[in-house]
This record gives sequence, C-alpha cells and structure tokens, in this order.
Amino acid sequence: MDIKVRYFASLRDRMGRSEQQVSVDKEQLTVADLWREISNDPIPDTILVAVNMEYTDSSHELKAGDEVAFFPPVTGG
Amino acid sequence: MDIKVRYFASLRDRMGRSEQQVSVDKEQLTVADLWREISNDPIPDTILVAVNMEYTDSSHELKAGDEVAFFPPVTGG
Amino acid sequence: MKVFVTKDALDPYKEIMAFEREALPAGKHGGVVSFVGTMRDFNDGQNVKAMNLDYYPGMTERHIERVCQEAMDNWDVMDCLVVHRVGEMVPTDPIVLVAVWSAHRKDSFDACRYIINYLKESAPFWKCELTREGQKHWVEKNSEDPGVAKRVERKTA
Amino acid sequence: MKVFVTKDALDPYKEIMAFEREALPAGKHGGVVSFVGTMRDFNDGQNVKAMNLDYYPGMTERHIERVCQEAMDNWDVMDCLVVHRVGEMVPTDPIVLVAVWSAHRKDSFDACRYIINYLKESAPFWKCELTREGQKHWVEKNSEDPGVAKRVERKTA
Repeated sequence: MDIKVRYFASLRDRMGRSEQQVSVDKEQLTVADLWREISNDPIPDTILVAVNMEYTDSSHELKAGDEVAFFPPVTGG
Repeated sequence: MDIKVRYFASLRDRMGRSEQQVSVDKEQLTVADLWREISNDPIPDTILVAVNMEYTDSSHELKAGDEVAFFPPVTGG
Repeated sequence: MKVFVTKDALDPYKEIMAFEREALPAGKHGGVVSFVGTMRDFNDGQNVKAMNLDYYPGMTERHIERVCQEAMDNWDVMDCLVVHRVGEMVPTDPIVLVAVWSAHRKDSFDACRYIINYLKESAPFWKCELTREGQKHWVEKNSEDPGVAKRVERKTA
Repeated sequence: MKVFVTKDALDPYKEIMAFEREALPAGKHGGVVSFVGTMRDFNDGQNVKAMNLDYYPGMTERHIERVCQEAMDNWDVMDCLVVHRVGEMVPTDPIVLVAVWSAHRKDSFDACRYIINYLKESAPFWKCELTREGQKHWVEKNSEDPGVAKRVERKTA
C-alpha cells in the first residue's frame, strides 16, 4: 500500500525532509510498522502521530492512501 | 451657604431643570434639609444622592460650595 | 489608564489601536482583551426607535476610573482603556469599549470582565428610550445599590 | 465561524470589522469579546531575534475549528473568528486573534477564553527561535497530551 508520510518541526529537520511517499508490499500495516520502514532508529518516545490529520497512536492500522504525520509535542501558538 | 444642586435623568424632567443654585441662611444643613428647601414633596424613596460626585445619604452634612446631585437608580451603560 | 465619555460616534478598534500606539511600550504586553458592546434591536416595544443615554459629567468618569484602578490593583495589568458613548444612539451603534493589556491573558480577561460588569450594572448612566412618536421613556431599575455591594459578584460573574 | 492561518502580517482589528460586516446580522449581537496576542520581547536569550512558527496545514485549521465548534455548542455564541499567524515573526507582531460575538457578554468571555487557551496550549503549532547568528532552536514542550485531556481545565482556567 501507498502511504504519504509528513514530518513537522524538529522532526522534519532530523529526517531531512518534510514528506515522503512510502510504498509497502503488505496487507496490514500499523503506524509502528510504517516507522520501521522509514527509520532504523526506534520511534522517539515523545513523538506524536496523526493519521489523516487525527491524533492516534502507533498501533493504528493503516490503509492505502492514508496520510501519516509524525511530529514532536506541540508548543501551541 | 450656597449649594449647587443637579438633577439627572427622570428626576431632571420631574424637577423641570438640570441644575440650580440654592442659598440657605443656615450654619448646618443636611441633604435632607436641602431637599426641603427645593421641594414640597418628600424625597422619593428610590432617589440616590451624591455630594461632590461621591455617593452618600440624606443625613450628609453639607458645607458651602458643595455640589449635590439627585438622581434615580442608575441603569448602567 | 484612559477613560472617556463621548457624544460622538465610537470607532472602537481605532481607539484601541491609537491607545496602544501612544501608551503601551512596544513588545512588553502579551495580549489585549477587549469588549465592544453594541446597541441591539429593541426586543420589547417595536415602537422604540432610539436610546438616549444620560450621564453625570465628571462623576461618571471618576467612578469608572476608580473601577479601572481597582482592576489594575487586583490583577497584573499593564494598562486599560474605556470609552463610553452617551447621548442619542440607534441599533448597531457601538456603545462601549473596554480594552485591557497585560503580559498574561488570564489577567486581561479577568480585569476586562470586571470593568465591563461594573459599566453595565452600576456605572452612573441612565437609559431613556425614544419612541417613534417622539416620547421619552426612562428605563427603571429596581436597585438601591449604587455599585459598591456588587463588587464581589462582579469579580466572578 | 471562520478560522484561518496566514503567513501574512496580521491586522487583527481590520479582520474583526470585516468579519462582523460580512457574517453578523446587524443589531443582533450585544457585544464582541476579542483577544489579540502579540509577540513579546524575548526574556531569556538576548541572542534571539525572531520566531518561526510551524504548523500542519489542514490539520491545524481542522482542530481549531473543532474547538470553536465546541465553544459554540457550550455557550450561547452567535459566531466566532480565529486568525493565526505562522512563519517568521518579530516582537510586536500580532500573532493571534480570537473574536466571539454573542447576545450576552458572559458567553463571549467564556468562549473566547476557551478558544485562546486551546490555541496557546494545545493547538498544532511548533515554535522555533531564530538567533542573530542564523541558528534555529526548536522550543521543547514536555507534554504527551495532544490537547484532549486539558479540555476541562481550559474551561475554568
């Protein structure tokens, strides 16, 4: 399945990009699985995740076409 | 003693004027005494009084040059 | 602190911007809370076309200033501005503006609410409705309290 | 309800007046409470010259709109406007505007405070300080809470 992945704030700097398309040849994929596809490091403790712009957690089951965003804790405006 | 008397809102309409100078040939004068000089009616229950722009009551002892204002309960802005 | 009463049409946001430029040091306040009160349509009495607001020049300003000072003593507020319209006004006219600047928004909110509650409930103003036939009707209020006793309530209202 | 995020300089009172003209029926609201947040001087770090505020286009607006809707459901509010600046900004720049219209001022105050508390504490924004030497420093916040758990506190804060 194809997933669009986005990074914000310090995580964008760390990942060296603001977004990427990830294609995974699997039927089932959680957010945690996705993270293993994009990074060799463990998922940082404080990192938040949103799927299709809604907060969720790393056990969330993804479906094709989802937009997944990883970002540090928000600071407010 | 000379006293400046002012009326506001419905009381101004009722008194037919917005202010008047009252000269009273007395050494001591309360607000209640002053009212008897200016009106034959008893002082209306709800009427508020201010002397020199501070709220007070009818027992207040006046002195020459005071500005006394009578008005109905305030409605706020 | 600036408090004034005016018979002229009120442009509230122009007043806020002008006061902020003149009176506030740049870069020190974190925010400003403002309340702008507007004259509503008359609900009871289709016959009423306008309102005339009476006040006691000198006393009205003095008592509003005192309440602004109370607000500045009670909360961590940098400055405040109050402008109140008087005289004849019609629905949609802005009537009153309260603006409070502070470093922290909680203080601005509390102080602004305190001041507007005083203005709306206890400040020396008298409302008079004007009918289409040209008659005056003074609004009556069953309150013997000129404003002092309500202070505590205003704080939490 | 109108919520938008902009990289352009923010003229908050112009936005309030324009929205009131366009969206509010004349003579129905009794008042509008607004909060305008301004970027303060930097207290810690004389070396910081500006701030860059990052956001998640689409998600940020969606979550702000949701909180505005909560405010409109919880209080008797006629309409509300939120404008938030993002990108690079310097001290004295207006950053955020919240304006809430209602028939009764208490509802406007409560709803406006609810919305700005959300924006300041939990909305999806990320602050980055920019030093005079051109370095970036992302502000860290020790919060695992994306905003949901603080709802009740915000109501009374």
